[in-house]
Amino acid sequence: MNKGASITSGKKLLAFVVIALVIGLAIGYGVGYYTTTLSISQAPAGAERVYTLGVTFALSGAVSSVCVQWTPVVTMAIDDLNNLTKSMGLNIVFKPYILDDASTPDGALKNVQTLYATGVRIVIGPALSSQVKAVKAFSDANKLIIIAPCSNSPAIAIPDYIFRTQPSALRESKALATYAVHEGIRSVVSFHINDEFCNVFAQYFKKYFEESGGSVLYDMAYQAGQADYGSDVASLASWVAKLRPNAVFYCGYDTDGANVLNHAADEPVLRGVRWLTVEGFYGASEILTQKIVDFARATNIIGIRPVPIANPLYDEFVEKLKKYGATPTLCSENVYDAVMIAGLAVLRTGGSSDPEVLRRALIEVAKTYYGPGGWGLFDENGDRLQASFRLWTMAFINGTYQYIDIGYIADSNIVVEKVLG
Amino acid sequence: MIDVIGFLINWLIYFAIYSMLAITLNLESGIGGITNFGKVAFFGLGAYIGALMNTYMLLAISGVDVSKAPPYTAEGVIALTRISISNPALVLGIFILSILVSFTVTGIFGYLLTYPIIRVGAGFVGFTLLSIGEVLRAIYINTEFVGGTYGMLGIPQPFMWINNTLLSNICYLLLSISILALIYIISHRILYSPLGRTLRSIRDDDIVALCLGKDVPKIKSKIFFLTSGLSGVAGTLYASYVSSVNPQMFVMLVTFNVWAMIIIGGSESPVGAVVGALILTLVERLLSLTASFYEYLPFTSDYLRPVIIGLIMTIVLVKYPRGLFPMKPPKITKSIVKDLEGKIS
Amino acid sequence: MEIYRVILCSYVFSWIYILSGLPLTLSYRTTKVFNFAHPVFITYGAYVAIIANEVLGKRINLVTAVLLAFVVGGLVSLITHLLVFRPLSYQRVSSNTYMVASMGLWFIYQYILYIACQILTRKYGANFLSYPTIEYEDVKLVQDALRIGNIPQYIITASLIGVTISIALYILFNKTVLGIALRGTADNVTLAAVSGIPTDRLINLTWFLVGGITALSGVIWVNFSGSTTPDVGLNIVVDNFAAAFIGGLYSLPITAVASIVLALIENTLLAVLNYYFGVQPTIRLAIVFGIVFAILVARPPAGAAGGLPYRFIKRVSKK
Amino acid sequence: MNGEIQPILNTRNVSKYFGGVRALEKVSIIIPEGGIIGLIGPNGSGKTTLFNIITGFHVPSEGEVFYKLNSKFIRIDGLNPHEVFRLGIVRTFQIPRLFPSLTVIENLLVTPIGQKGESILNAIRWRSWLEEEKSLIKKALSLLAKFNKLDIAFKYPAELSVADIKLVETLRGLMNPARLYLLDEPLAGLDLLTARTLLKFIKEIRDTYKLTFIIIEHRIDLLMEIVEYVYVLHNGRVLASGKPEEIIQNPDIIKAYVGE
Repeated sequence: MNKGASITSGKKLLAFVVIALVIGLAIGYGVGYYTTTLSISQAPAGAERVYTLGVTFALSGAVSSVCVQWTPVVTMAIDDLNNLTKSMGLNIVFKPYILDDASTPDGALKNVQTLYATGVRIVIGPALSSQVKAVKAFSDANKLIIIAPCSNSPAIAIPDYIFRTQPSALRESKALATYAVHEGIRSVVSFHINDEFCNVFAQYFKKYFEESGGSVLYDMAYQAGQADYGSDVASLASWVAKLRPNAVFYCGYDTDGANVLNHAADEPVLRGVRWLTVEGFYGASEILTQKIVDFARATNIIGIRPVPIANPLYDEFVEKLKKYGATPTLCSENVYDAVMIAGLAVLRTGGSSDPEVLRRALIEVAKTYYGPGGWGLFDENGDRLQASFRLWTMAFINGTYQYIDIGYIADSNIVVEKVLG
Repeated sequence: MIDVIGFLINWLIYFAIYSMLAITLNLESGIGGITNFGKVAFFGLGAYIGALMNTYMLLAISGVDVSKAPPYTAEGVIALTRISISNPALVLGIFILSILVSFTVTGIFGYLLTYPIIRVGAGFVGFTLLSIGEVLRAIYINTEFVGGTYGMLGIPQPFMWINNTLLSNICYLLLSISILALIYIISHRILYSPLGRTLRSIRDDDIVALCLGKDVPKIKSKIFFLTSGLSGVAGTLYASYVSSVNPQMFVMLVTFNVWAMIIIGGSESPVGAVVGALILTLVERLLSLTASFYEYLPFTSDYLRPVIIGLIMTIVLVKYPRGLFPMKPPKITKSIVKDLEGKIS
Repeated sequence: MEIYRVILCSYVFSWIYILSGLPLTLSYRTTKVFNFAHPVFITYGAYVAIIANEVLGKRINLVTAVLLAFVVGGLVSLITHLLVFRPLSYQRVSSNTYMVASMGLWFIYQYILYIACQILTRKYGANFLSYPTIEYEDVKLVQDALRIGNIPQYIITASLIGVTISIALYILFNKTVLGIALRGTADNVTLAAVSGIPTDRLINLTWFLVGGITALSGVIWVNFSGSTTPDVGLNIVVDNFAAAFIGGLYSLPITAVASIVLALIENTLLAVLNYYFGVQPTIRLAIVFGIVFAILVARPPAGAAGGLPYRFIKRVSKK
Repeated sequence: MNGEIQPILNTRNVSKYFGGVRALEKVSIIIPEGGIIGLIGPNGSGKTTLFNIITGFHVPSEGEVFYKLNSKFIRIDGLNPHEVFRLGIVRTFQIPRLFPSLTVIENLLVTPIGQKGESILNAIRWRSWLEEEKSLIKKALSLLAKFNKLDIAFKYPAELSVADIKLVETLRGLMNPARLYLLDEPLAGLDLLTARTLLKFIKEIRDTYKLTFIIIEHRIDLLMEIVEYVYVLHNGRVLASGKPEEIIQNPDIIKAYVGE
């Protein structure tokens, strides 16, 4: 061990670190300056003005498999916005600033702070309700507009600068409960991932289902972020065998959903009951396997999702998205709507960065906006008012396994258009 | 409209909170020899205690029916926002109280954990404490009172009543920095005192230290009380800053981040801990700030952020295995020796 | 109670935990490195199988997957050792430094995988961040030939790989000169070096084996689970660490037994608790870690380190 | 044993079993105050176990250990190691165990028990312990000066010679009012010259500070040069005891060492 040497090298290091930090800060300052001038200030006449929309998605970590499919949607929406401005002869160019928050609340907060520092005034994302809660205080304090595409927690239904293009879980749960009763289902066992999105669904489904005379015989949650859920499915099968419910209410995402359904397909008991679900794993490609689709047909699994029926915009959205190499998944139409509403609001204000002006513009734009996810109108809490839903299932049609819509629910009118064997 | 100031304030608050964790981790692990892989347990416990007191207590004292408007519902949050703006004295009072309570409770929690720490032996302390962190998280998830998976929200930032975001943030920053300074001074003084010497001897070889009359468990429990309590304070500060707590915030990754800070900065020295926290928190932010430079890459450019951080961690360690600022022997001993020179025959 | 599936899950998990847990203990024993980059070996093993499956047009043989995963996992591990752990070991750093360096490596490997997944997703269209189960063609052929098509394929895959590797490891360590040299190196590098064993090369070999064998658990995984994500290694490795610690970071047999016990606890015990006592399975992690905590405190492991000779309660000898 | 000499420590029928393995069986030894006592025996004969019992590492399965303190005998078996040390019993290890990240002077300074600066509250207030620290440093320096080793004060253990390490390890105990030293193979790995120097030094400090030494040693020839009395352990029992010259000629001992 050479003490003396390490001490002198320590001094050199100190110098090194200090210099590195100074350079780093200078870069940071420069970048801040550069990007803010680009996004906010008036550029010389004739030149393009770039308006940056911040995006923070969980591109790695627990829910990354869903969120990576949102980035093509963002690209597409930005392209659509830029085509629009071009056709209108405006010289505003929209640009996304995409950051990864690793599915953590902390990451989302840091990203939102960074985005705000670079001059971004509207942020799309974050994905999870827990992340939205973590950025709420920052958004409130700095009047930064957040448009969360997939958060459904009623705890954030507060009038503030947070808007959500995912309709409230309350109405959706109510619609599903109505559908269940309509189908003659009187008792269910509830099985869901223990995270906010699904807990909210399970809670409100139970509430409305029991109000309509049904009963939730057992409510079972499984922990998110496990390697495998086989034993949890086995427990579910035991409960179903014991309690003999009419149906299983299930809520999960793509990754855990594929796991759960794969295991469930092996359980004769679980093949013998109906399954009800929400949009959690809608569109997930890994679920479209022969095994799971067979299971889906055997149990006639029916899901609900917040897209109004007879919406040609949605079909157009799906078609266009194919060119971007993606298929619609959980909340992707909400992501599109979020970007579009944000962009249109910016255009309406003429590229303003005043939060109050933007907020008012956002509310106004949403009133007349109709996109793939339906009417954009926000309620007083900034949550999308949307009360019509599609019913979907999985089937083998025209030689491919696919998700298909079989009916819709609008204002408690239930219409089932297709009946699959 | 350049928001360098806002950027700096937010980064510095993070930096302050993480520095507190790094300094205390350095004190207990780098110097005290308690390989704490469960740092997040104490951080999280402090955050939850802070969250509970600053919401439930505030609501109850203000006459809101807590059972109808708990802090994980919109009603609770709206009530909390109203109170935190209208009643600064109460908010500040409860905040200070919550810091004290969180210090005490987290400290006692750490103190009690000394028993398993001594029992399992140095090599296994890390994993034992890591287990504790995960068990605590599972408890948060499964307890409705603390919000379960919903977490709690609406925890008032104690200076929210100042009708100016910048000013209230600066106040909070000053508060955090002064607590950080206090922790730094405590840590520095302990490190270069006879207690620090004893702690280093225990870390080097606890059996010999025991043979030399040091009541190792007692000393460890004392120091662990202090460091745990101070991590709890950092947790409370974090909860009030983010204004929400959620079980997902207190995952193992937090612990490992703090570990990376002290090892890169230079284990044993409080300067190293602060420098480590500075580098890692700043680099991360600067990288996210520059993510838009690399848009032309065929993948999301922000994926490079963790890769670069990982590279920095590995390269720094391969180059400087003792960290950037390793500890130097106490100057005070040398100066006393110099004073005595010539007087010793 | 549907005990059958629970037992099946426990069985497969036992093999997965053993295949990923034993190398962890081995690597700690050999080099005293708490390798936090260990999960990437599992993940890379799984992703090698996935990528090969996609490239080969969704027709992959178990043999191909095993060979590819073993080589890739082994190489990643070896390169890691040569570039990072070996330079560190020359400088005699503390185990904490290894740990932080391996965390840095974890970040690098994990996000390189994310980048690769994104590029591959664009090329092949499948969502690589959540990939469905892979069926192995050759196992299916064997199943058809032996008329055991009703046994889930993953049982066969897990048994085949698990039993083969266990036997191979047993023979290697107990019956061959190489294995005895490996063990000697693991237990005392200095002594082994003095005895004329080429320790450097043997440590390289150990790392290659560690990465390769761990990657095989990923090959079982993609056949078993309904979906594979880049987090798979991270989710599994927690139990590996638990098992390794129960084994005192030293004993391979105890690590193996602990792996099996953990698999049983996580699957069977939780199902029983849920069904008979109404305990929600959300406490899974608390149970696992609580048990590990209890074991560590009740029976402090001998081996790598022991507790302090200190008695909280005064004890004197019998008269 | 000479009747006039007062014992400082004695063990009475001490036995120790590990699981079913018998490490010590009914060992009774008497250590006279001020003596240098040798403890010899082949490997696995229980010498280190006996040290471990005396210093509180292990609780004996049977029997008692008595230690004279203020002319009264107290029982010390079952005490924790640090409590034993505080009674004045210092132990060294087979492989010298200085604290590697502490300088020599720090290694000495760490030893005194009950330092003011060891409590958290005092540690933060530097003034409260500065005076005490000064006097401790003075003491440490004068100890080093006595053996002409002032130059190593700020060296780290890794930079020291083996003899210096052993010296520092022994001096460490002198920072406290130590009375009884248990040395575990102090001569292992030393060349003849250094070994003799160390033995001379042991004798010297014994005379200066009125200490008692128990020494485990395999190099019997050297050991016999300074010890005044020897216990021979074999298979956990006291095989023989006596003056060095008697022991050397005892055929049983030669058999125990060489025979089996």
